[in-house]
Amino acid sequence: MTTAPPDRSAERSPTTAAASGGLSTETALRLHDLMLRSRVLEERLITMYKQGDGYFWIGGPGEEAFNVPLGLLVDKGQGLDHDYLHLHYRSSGTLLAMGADPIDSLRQMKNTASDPYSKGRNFAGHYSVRKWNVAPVSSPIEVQYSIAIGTAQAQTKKGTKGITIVQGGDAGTAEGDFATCLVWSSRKGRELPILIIVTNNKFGISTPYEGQHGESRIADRGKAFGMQTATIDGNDPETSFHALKKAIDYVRTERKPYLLEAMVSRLHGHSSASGANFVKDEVDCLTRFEQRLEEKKVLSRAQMDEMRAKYTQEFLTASQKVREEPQPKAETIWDHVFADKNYVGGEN
Amino acid sequence: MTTAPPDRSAERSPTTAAASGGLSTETALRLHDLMLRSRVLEERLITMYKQGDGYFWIGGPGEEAFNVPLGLLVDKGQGLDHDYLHLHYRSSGTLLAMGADPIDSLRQMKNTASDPYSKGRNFAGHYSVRKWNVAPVSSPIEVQYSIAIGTAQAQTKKGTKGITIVQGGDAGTAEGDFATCLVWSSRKGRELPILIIVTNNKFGISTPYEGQHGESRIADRGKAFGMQTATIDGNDPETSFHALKKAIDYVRTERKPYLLEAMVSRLHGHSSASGANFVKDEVDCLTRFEQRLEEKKVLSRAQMDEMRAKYTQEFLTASQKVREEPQPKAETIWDHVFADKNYVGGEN
Amino acid sequence: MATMVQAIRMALHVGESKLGVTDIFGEDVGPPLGGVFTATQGLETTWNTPLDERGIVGMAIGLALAGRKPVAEIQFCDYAFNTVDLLKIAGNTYWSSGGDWNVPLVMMTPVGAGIRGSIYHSHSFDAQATRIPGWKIVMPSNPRDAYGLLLSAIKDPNPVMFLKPKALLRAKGKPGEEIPGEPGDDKTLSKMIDAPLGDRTKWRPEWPKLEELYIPIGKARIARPGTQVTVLTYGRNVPMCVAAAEELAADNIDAEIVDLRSLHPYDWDAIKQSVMKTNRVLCVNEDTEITNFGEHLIRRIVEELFYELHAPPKLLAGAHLPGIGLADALEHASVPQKDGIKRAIAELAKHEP
Amino acid sequence: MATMVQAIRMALHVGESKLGVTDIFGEDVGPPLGGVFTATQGLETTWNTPLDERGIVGMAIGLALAGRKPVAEIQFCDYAFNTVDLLKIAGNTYWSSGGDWNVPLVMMTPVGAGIRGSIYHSHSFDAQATRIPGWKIVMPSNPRDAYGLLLSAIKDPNPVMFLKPKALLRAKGKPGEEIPGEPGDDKTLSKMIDAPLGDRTKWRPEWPKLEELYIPIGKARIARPGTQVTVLTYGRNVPMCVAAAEELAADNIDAEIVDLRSLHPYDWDAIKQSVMKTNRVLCVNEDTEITNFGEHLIRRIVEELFYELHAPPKLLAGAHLPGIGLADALEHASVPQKDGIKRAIAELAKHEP
Ligand SMILES: Cc1ncc(C[n+]2csc(CCOP(=O)(O)OP(=O)(O)O)c2C)c(N)n1
Ligand SMILES: Cc1ncc(C[n+]2csc(CCOP(=O)(O)OP(=O)(O)O)c2C)c(N)n1
Ligand SMILES: [Mg+2]
Ligand SMILES: [Mg+2]
Repeated sequence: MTTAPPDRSAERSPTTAAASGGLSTETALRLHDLMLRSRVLEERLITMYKQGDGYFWIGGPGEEAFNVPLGLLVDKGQGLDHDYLHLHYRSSGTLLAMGADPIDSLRQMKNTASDPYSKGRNFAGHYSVRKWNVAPVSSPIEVQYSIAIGTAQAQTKKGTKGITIVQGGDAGTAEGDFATCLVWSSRKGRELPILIIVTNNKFGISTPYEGQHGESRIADRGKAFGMQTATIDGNDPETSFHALKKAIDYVRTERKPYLLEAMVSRLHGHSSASGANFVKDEVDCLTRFEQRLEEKKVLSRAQMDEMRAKYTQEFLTASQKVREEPQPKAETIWDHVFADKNYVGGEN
Repeated sequence: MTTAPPDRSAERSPTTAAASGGLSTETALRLHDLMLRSRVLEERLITMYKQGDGYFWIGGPGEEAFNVPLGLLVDKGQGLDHDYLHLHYRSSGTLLAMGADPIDSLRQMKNTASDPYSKGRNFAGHYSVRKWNVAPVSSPIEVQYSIAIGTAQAQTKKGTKGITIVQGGDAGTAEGDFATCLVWSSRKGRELPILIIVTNNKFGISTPYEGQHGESRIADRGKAFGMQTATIDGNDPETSFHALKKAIDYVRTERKPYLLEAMVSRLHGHSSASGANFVKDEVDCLTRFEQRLEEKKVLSRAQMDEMRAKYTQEFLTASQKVREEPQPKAETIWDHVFADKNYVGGEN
Repeated sequence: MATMVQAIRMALHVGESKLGVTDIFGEDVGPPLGGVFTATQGLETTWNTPLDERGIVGMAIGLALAGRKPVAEIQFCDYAFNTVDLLKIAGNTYWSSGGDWNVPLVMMTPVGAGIRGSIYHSHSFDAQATRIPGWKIVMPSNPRDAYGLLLSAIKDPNPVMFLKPKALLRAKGKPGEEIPGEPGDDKTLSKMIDAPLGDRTKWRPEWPKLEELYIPIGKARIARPGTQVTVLTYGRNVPMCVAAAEELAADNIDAEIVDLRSLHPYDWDAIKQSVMKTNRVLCVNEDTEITNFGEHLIRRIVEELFYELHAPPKLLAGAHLPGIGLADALEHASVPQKDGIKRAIAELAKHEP
Repeated sequence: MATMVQAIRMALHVGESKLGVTDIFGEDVGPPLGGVFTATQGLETTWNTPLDERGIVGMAIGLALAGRKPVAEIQFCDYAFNTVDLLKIAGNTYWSSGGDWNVPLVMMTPVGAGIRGSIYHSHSFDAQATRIPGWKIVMPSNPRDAYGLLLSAIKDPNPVMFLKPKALLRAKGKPGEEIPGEPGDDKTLSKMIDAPLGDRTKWRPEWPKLEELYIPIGKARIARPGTQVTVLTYGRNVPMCVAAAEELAADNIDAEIVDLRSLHPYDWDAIKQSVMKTNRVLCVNEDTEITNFGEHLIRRIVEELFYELHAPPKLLAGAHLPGIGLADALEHASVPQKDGIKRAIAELAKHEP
């Protein structure tokens, strides 16, 4: 299965009439397609887990309305002239929107040798794509916020238009690394071009947001540092698209930090450790968006059902393929302990 | 040399007329006496270092106008009903105001076996007084902010009137531990009775405040967490006294955090590592206060000179005594690795 | 018979109802979850912390200084490596203050591989822990020891680290390893103290009448007596080594399995006695093999018992790699497995000096 | 002859002027101070960071990922223990990403005792460092090695830790240990590259015409050849061991001092060769003695060279204590000193198998 990278011209200059709020029909369709695809991908991953085709699932169902626009708006590419992404383990929507092949997610789920993100070493959702500046997702919460300042600093020094984007959950903001990111990115006269995203699903595993936070809004923590901040409904793709566009444009142009908090849902609980079953009492961004598209007659229910069936079949087939792919060999544990070349420095 | 603990009744009910701004004459005299004493003590410690009677000096000359009032206002005692203090290495003013015997500071400087704070193990200014709830000062910057939440939590649970006070420098607020303190102490419905102090001398060793901070005021960082905050002139004993009283009363009564930033001076540089020489271009709180006392005719220059001479002589004599006291024996390194009793739990 | 996680829960119950434990806390430790491994379900003094390990350790130190008796959990030891400085402070405060402030806290954290936990749920912590002076460190290999070591940890006036072997948490004790007071029947116990699925807001556990049992810190246990090879191990590797030894018994190889239980202080007398008897030593643990605690044991053994040794002492430990990979073959190749242990014991037994 | 700190400064100058070093940073690393030990005075790419070690290590990783070549300093290794998780990430990123992202950074930090640094300026970091797979670790014992190892560290595409033995930073090289290109005369060099006291805003260093010199990572150096006892050591203990050996030569005891220089990877061939020759081994380092890197060396030696040994191998290391006390007697009793080293060598040499 190879998927052509999404055509991105539409999103950059929305020419057609607004089909769903302020989005062009093309953009709305593109968003829907990718949201649906990532939802179905996550469902396939969960099924694989439940059927014993993987040891652990964690992922992003419920964050698609935010993560897909993010993937579309990123300046994708390799090196300082493009955007760096320091994501968390719920970012499949972003990756698919950037053009990742979904079968590779299945490979990581099944920990095959062909898993391009970690060679069967890491859990599902732990992406790493150097050619697109997607830094390795690492399980420890929040460390990406301390690391992201480094790619942003590199971009400042070189004076590129590239920016750095870092993303993580709400509970994780209690770690000192979140504060590190705020402190280092806002130093007066030394501001960093970094978009700091918090995807707030109001939970850290089992622990509710309430009772753990003195801030009414996490985004408020940026204010003392003189940062632009916003808290948005991340369940709305339109809102997300525009808010992200605004924030990214600001960071790209002003070369200063922006703290964006997106309220999102956690539709299958924290991970397979908590069962991974669908949670009914949260807003489902996809359902809501599909309703709107139907109302606005952009897509019919039947069309959407058909798309879903198609993707479901596509990923089922892919998972069957992946099941046949070889597992990594024991002796491969010794591969990649030390690099012999400076790949990130341009050697090959 | 034994020094009676200072009489504290005066400060609690300022009855006499304001001698220096809003302070009673008694309080003003008490503050001056202690500020002078701690200044002369620090000068003695520096001299000891320069004469080879110690390996390293760090201390608080320039913070007396703030630290002395703090020591006077603390509810001193042992256990949850009293205040816990988590100080830094510039706190001799606070300790003297609480009634510490200055000779003990000389002992720690000279790392004698008689050093009651660390038995010749730790640097000067690293106080530890369990009977007064003064937690051990530890060299690593900012960790006291992560530890202080624990004594505050214990006080909340027991429902005492005791509060926790934590203090550190400006540069150290960049460590995640400062954020930890803000996060944990402000959780809605679970606020902690903690006075969070930042003594801002606008330096971290050689690194100026400017260029390292996005916040205009460090105290602003409390605002997002719904905290009461203030930034004050910590070089003014009157301002400090009232601001501390207000903050302590608030925390004691409301059982909620308060973030207080005090602008202070660093009169002998960072430590002996930077020479420990007097720095002329900073405000000297003692000089300023003495001028005011002279103007208000509370004390004459001659009286103050005499006091200074007396303390200078007293500490010189003390240092000569300390020089004769034995050094710790090699085999004592094995003492106090493990406790055999739960001293903090009340065993004896 | 109780599982190890039930044993821990019961010990914590005894701790908070009889031994003065005041705060049991960590990420997801309080209701509704009661811990990612259910170790803290149904207890009275549990609470959920912010997601901040530094805060958790700092909170524990502060509570301890204030004379309370905290039991803090780090959800996985893999996430304790940003707190090493604070752990060092917990371990040095009594010493640094010249005996002024002791720090009576318990920190517990799941360790080790065996559940396909991939890079960040497979770490060991024994080597790191033994590098932090001022701590006592224990690690049970069965429910009864877990119970008795945890009670001793709670009673101790010093910081004690209680390492929970993840892969054994759901394992039951063997006959003779009962916890005094636990009901004989597993189902009964489960009904009494395991939280139900679904809504738990009204559920309360019914605790069995438990007796106190103290496994002394610093005392090893002979998990299997033997005469030919001494195996020094702990935690998850204990049952593995015992199984290996049982299988080797068929080949007339008779290994003694010493379950250290305490890593610091460790039971040098027991080690010495066993080595003097067998003259051959194998150390088995899961941590990475460079600067590994088993290397300390071997160093001390060669320094003090060199001429007792009839074969070069051997270490079987985790591969010196940046992580443990997810796929079966990767995890297997990264930490000791029964077959490798058998081979190592057999080689030692057969070694001709 | 240059001191070690001058050697480091010159290596960093070569790094930023010829080898692509883009950022040299840490607390007080930039102007006006140029580092608490003056190691970064007068350089072009230095800057002062916030007081936040986690930020420093994170920044270094991020810069490295972005293809830059950072040299990050942790002011004292005593303050690196809150970053162990991030150091582990620097070490595991290449492996975890299946070879996607290498992390070419250098971290440097002063280590060890010897300056009456008390509890928090006396720590060693070698044991901790060798427990973090994916890093290369070097530690020089003289200015020339410092220069050559730092250049190799800068060239390496992996994270490299450069441990600076604090007590040797002001020590000069011995004849034969010149840095290629340094002026023969100390005063000339000092005038050229040491920042003046007082106002430095207008000062610029005048760098000597330095040649590149690469001491390969993984290669030991025989600091003193000998035949009777092998001493495996590094950093501050090297000159101490050499001095001990020289004094013992008078008693006809002939020790070989092996300066490992690289702790990971270490030079097993050199170790083996020396041990095969002398049949007696002493490991000397300052870190605390439980779960110590010297114990790894001893473990490997007994596993592979047991029958070559004519005496029990010995470790001389730091006392297993929560800290190093300030008073002379306390510091002396806590880490190896020349006399103790002499005694240990002599005992080994005289040991009758
Ligand atoms: C440093 C660290 N501590 C603990 C964990 C275990 N853990 C995994 S996810 C999680 C909750 C994260 O909550 P949040 O940051 O809100 O992100 P979410 O999963 O809700 O998107 C925890 C505690 C971890 N992975 N890393
Ligand atoms: C964790 C840690 N990092 C670095 C140091 C070294 N150090 C000692 S004091 C200091 C500067 C502290 O500045 P600030 O917090 O403003 O306090 P001040 O000394 O100015 O009162 C530094 C970097 C340390 N002691 N601890
Ligand atoms: Mg969340
Ligand atoms: Mg300061």
